[in-house]
Amino acid sequence: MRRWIKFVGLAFTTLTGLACLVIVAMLAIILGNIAINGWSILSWEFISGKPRAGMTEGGIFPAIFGTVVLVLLMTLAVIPLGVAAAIYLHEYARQGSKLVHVVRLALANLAGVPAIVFGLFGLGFFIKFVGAGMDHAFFGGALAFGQPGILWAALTLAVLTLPTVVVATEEALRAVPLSYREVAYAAGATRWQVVRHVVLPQSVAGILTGTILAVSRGAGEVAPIMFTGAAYYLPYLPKKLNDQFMELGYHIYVMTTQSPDVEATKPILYATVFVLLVLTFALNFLAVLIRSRIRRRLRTA
Amino acid sequence: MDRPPNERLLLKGKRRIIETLLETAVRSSAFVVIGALVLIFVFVAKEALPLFTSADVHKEVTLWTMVRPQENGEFVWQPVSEKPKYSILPLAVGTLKVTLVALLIAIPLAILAAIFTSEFAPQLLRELIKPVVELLAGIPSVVIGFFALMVVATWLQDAFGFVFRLNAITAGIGLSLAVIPIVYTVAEDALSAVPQAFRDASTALGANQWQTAWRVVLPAAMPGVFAACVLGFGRAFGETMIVLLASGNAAMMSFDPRESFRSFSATIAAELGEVVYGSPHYHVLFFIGAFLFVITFFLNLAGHWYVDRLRARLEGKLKA
Amino acid sequence: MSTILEVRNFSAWYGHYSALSDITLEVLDHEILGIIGPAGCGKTTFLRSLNRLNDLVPDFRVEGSIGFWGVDIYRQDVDLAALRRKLGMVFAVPVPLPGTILENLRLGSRLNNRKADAGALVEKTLRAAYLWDEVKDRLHQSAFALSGGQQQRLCLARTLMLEPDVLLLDEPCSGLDPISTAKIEEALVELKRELTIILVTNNVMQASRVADRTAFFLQGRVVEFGLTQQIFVNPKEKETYEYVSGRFG
Amino acid sequence: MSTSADALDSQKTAAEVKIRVRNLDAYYGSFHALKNINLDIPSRAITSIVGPSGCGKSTLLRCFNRMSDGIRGFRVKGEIRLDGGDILGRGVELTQLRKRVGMVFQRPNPFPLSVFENVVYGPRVHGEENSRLADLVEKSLRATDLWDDLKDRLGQNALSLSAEQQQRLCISRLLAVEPEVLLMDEPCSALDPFATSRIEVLMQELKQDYTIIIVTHNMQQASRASDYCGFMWLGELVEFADTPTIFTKPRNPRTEGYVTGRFG
Repeated sequence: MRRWIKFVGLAFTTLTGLACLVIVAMLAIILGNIAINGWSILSWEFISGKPRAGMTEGGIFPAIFGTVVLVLLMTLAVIPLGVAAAIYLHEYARQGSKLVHVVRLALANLAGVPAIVFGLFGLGFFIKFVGAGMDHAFFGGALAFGQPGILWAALTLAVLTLPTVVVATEEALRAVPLSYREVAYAAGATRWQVVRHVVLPQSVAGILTGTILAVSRGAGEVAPIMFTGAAYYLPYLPKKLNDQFMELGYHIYVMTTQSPDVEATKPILYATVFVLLVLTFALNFLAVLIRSRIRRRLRTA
Repeated sequence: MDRPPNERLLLKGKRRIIETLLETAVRSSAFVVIGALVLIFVFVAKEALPLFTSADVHKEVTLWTMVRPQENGEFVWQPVSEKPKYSILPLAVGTLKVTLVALLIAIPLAILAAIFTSEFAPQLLRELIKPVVELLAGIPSVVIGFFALMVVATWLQDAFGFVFRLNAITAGIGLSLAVIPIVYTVAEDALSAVPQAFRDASTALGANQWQTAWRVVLPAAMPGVFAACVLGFGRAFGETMIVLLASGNAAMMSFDPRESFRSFSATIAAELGEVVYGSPHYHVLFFIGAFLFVITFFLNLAGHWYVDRLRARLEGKLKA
Repeated sequence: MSTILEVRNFSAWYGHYSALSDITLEVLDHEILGIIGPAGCGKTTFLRSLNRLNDLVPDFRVEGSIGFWGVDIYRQDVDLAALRRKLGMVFAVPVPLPGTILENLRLGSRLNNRKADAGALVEKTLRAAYLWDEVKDRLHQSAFALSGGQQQRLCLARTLMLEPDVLLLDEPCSGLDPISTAKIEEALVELKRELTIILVTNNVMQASRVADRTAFFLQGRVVEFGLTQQIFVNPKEKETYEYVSGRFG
Repeated sequence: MSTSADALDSQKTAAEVKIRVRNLDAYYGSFHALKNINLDIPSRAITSIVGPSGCGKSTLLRCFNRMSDGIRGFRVKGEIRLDGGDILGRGVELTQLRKRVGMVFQRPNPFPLSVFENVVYGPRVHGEENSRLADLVEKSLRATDLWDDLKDRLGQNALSLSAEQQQRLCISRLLAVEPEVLLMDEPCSALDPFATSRIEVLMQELKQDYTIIIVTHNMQQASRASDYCGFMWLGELVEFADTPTIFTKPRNPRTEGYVTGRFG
């Protein structure tokens, strides 16, 4: 009996370990495959050049540029909003109140809305409603903002990443011990003073890391920008907020599905995927770097 | 020595303006969150509404014709043709087919891995596995789709000789990669939320680790694990890019996972770009979007409800 | 002596759980009031009701009134920040904030927007907390580098920086060694000249050593309240006798 | 001041020794939590261990069933013998050790399962046959005076019971695996005075059949409820003797200072 109990235990433990191994292997295979096939094609010309010959040759600079600008705009929009919402939820609101409950429910649901629905929303709300409204009010009906553009794409992505930013920020706020807040409140601090003098200095590292991670998730999303601003091919870089733009993820999708000659595009495609992965993971590394930097500063202080 | 009652010091005078301003700003940002969700539904539903109200649209398509067999008794999705056909059943079958395949792979893997991390793995390994899953979650879905299309499809075809290179199995494997992180994370949270006291009690009774995991921790965390499955389902159901790239995009009415298919989300992505603004086709696509929203909304509510239940159970507020 | 705090028919609940019921007592200016009772008897809840710190706890609700210099502190228009500066609090576990010793002390003066006499005040409060000699040369070191007993005295000093009228102490010596305990007790007896002290303690002997008057709490009620001498030597209630003689708790 | 191993070995003890501790040291990483502990725990008696928080009394208790084994950086040196058999060795089957040496925790920790499932958990884990389970449940619940209250609601979730009932259930759950030693880590700290005294009565009943070791911060509980008492201070066992001696004529001034409430 005792031997049987031991055997079943060992089998069960091994099974769970194997599951972990399979997941790790999946990740390794994907990253390995892309790195090996993508690295050999990578060159300065590829990174800095424009696509040529129906995108079977040339570089991807416009797509890189578009991605970076898109992510920056999105970050500018989402971080203040997300951090403020998290501070409200965690520091201001009375825990257990109806409003907090509803906001949390909304966040959880927002996080579960399919990316493609965000695309529809961006088209319906930002372009057809806000943009067209602006055109009507400021541009005398001429088409300016009532069409796909980088601003709308960035705002759509900002709504998509909002829940992740809030959750990441809240996690950082939660890491600040309750006793610190109690000390400050007991010393007669107002809510804002508690946030400003105690909570934020203690959690800024966590907030930065969390939000950058959240933003890197947004950087790779394609479905929301398909109808809100991304373009197949553009001979110029976006200069105004209502310009269309090329984007890496979308570029990958276009090349995979619309290429006249799949085999000819394949090496370029691999290299593009590689660049997109490097960009997303670079953001991750940046987050880790900032975190360790701030931690070190706090330790020496 | 007696200090006078100092009402003036104790009672609120004029509140500091900055304090009030900041509080208002912070509070309104919370309303933006609620507003965003409401606006999404309103603006997607608004564009779907003509399907129910507009006589022009009804000449071409109604809700009824979308689910009923067409003249020849078949179910066909062919919106761009001389006589557009809008049967959504092939899309429904395709979506369910790929979701099922993805969940069959993702749920066992993710839950077993979550058990391993929360119960058996030594600290060092645990800190290794979490970033791996985080990294997996960080891979853009278009990259997973690309990988499924370029690599997985070829491997599977070589190994099993599928007639259709792109099919529900290929797409399902790709999709499972997107589902694993969410199922894993939610399940792992639930397992870790089980108080150490339960594990201590079990260990002190002479149970070994797997008995503790299987008989105490897992039952205690069950609502959370169930929530993980529900949320995973929601994620698989709405995922776009992976399916768009690896499904073959043929709207066939077939339950065979080895055949090509097309899902709801991929249909929107593939067709909205070329559709005429305000046409019946345009409204139908928004209708599908609203449908996706509603389904995932309720799945999320359900998931959330189970997480609450888990909390109630662990706090002892739930009767057996 | 005059009454500084006047508690009338005060009850408190966490959700449906009744933590305090019908407490009535008054605190005199410049006394040390000891509050004793077994774990879960409501003594900490009572203390945290006096500076309304329990307002931070969701579902916390009160009835009755607490008058502070004649003003009911549960009135809607009370400025909580101002109230809490008048009633300073020290917690059971020492909670130094990350930062130097000086930064910890300045938390109070910063909140009061007062910088002028901060330096003099720092020395005064550190002396009052019996800590000056131990830290005067390392005010710029991290507060975490101090020992547990020193940290708790720093927390006491930090609270004194607010120049409060009342000092609320929540089992301030529960984790400390006998020497630190003795130092804190000595400090309290000195401080009594300048302010009023309410001392919640799980150590019955501590109350008998330092408190002028003592209240014995049991299951959310005041069982007995009177001069410390009388509570310990000649208690009126059977439960009081059983508790102070250590029959339970 | 702590008793040396040789002195203990040469000493003639009246009672039969259940657990023998020799030169025991324990570390959490670099923190020296237990310092050269020597101790004989008498069989079928209640031994209490008192001391201020952080003195190592819980750490010592957790050595007897090796509950701290899983903690990172935790190490022990020395010797603990249960009925003469070494329990710190590598080859010791922990599940069997813990079956013999059961533990009751500070906070009642029944599983979020039914009362019945809670009691039969241990026997099931040790491969007990299903046919015996119902008997075991009744026997164990009777031993803690829970049977009459709960016999009609064995299916109820254990977390909905009162704190005292939960703690009793935890003891029943333990008795169902038929242990020899009961370790109790401040078992009454979450209970009110009346429940506390009832649990103390229960302990007196149980000591007829079991060796009980109780860790408590409540001196009065130790003086009331235990036959032997050890006082710990900063990881050392300062003094160990029969309870009346510790409370009326302690040899060590630190013991005296603590039991009279000078600090703690």
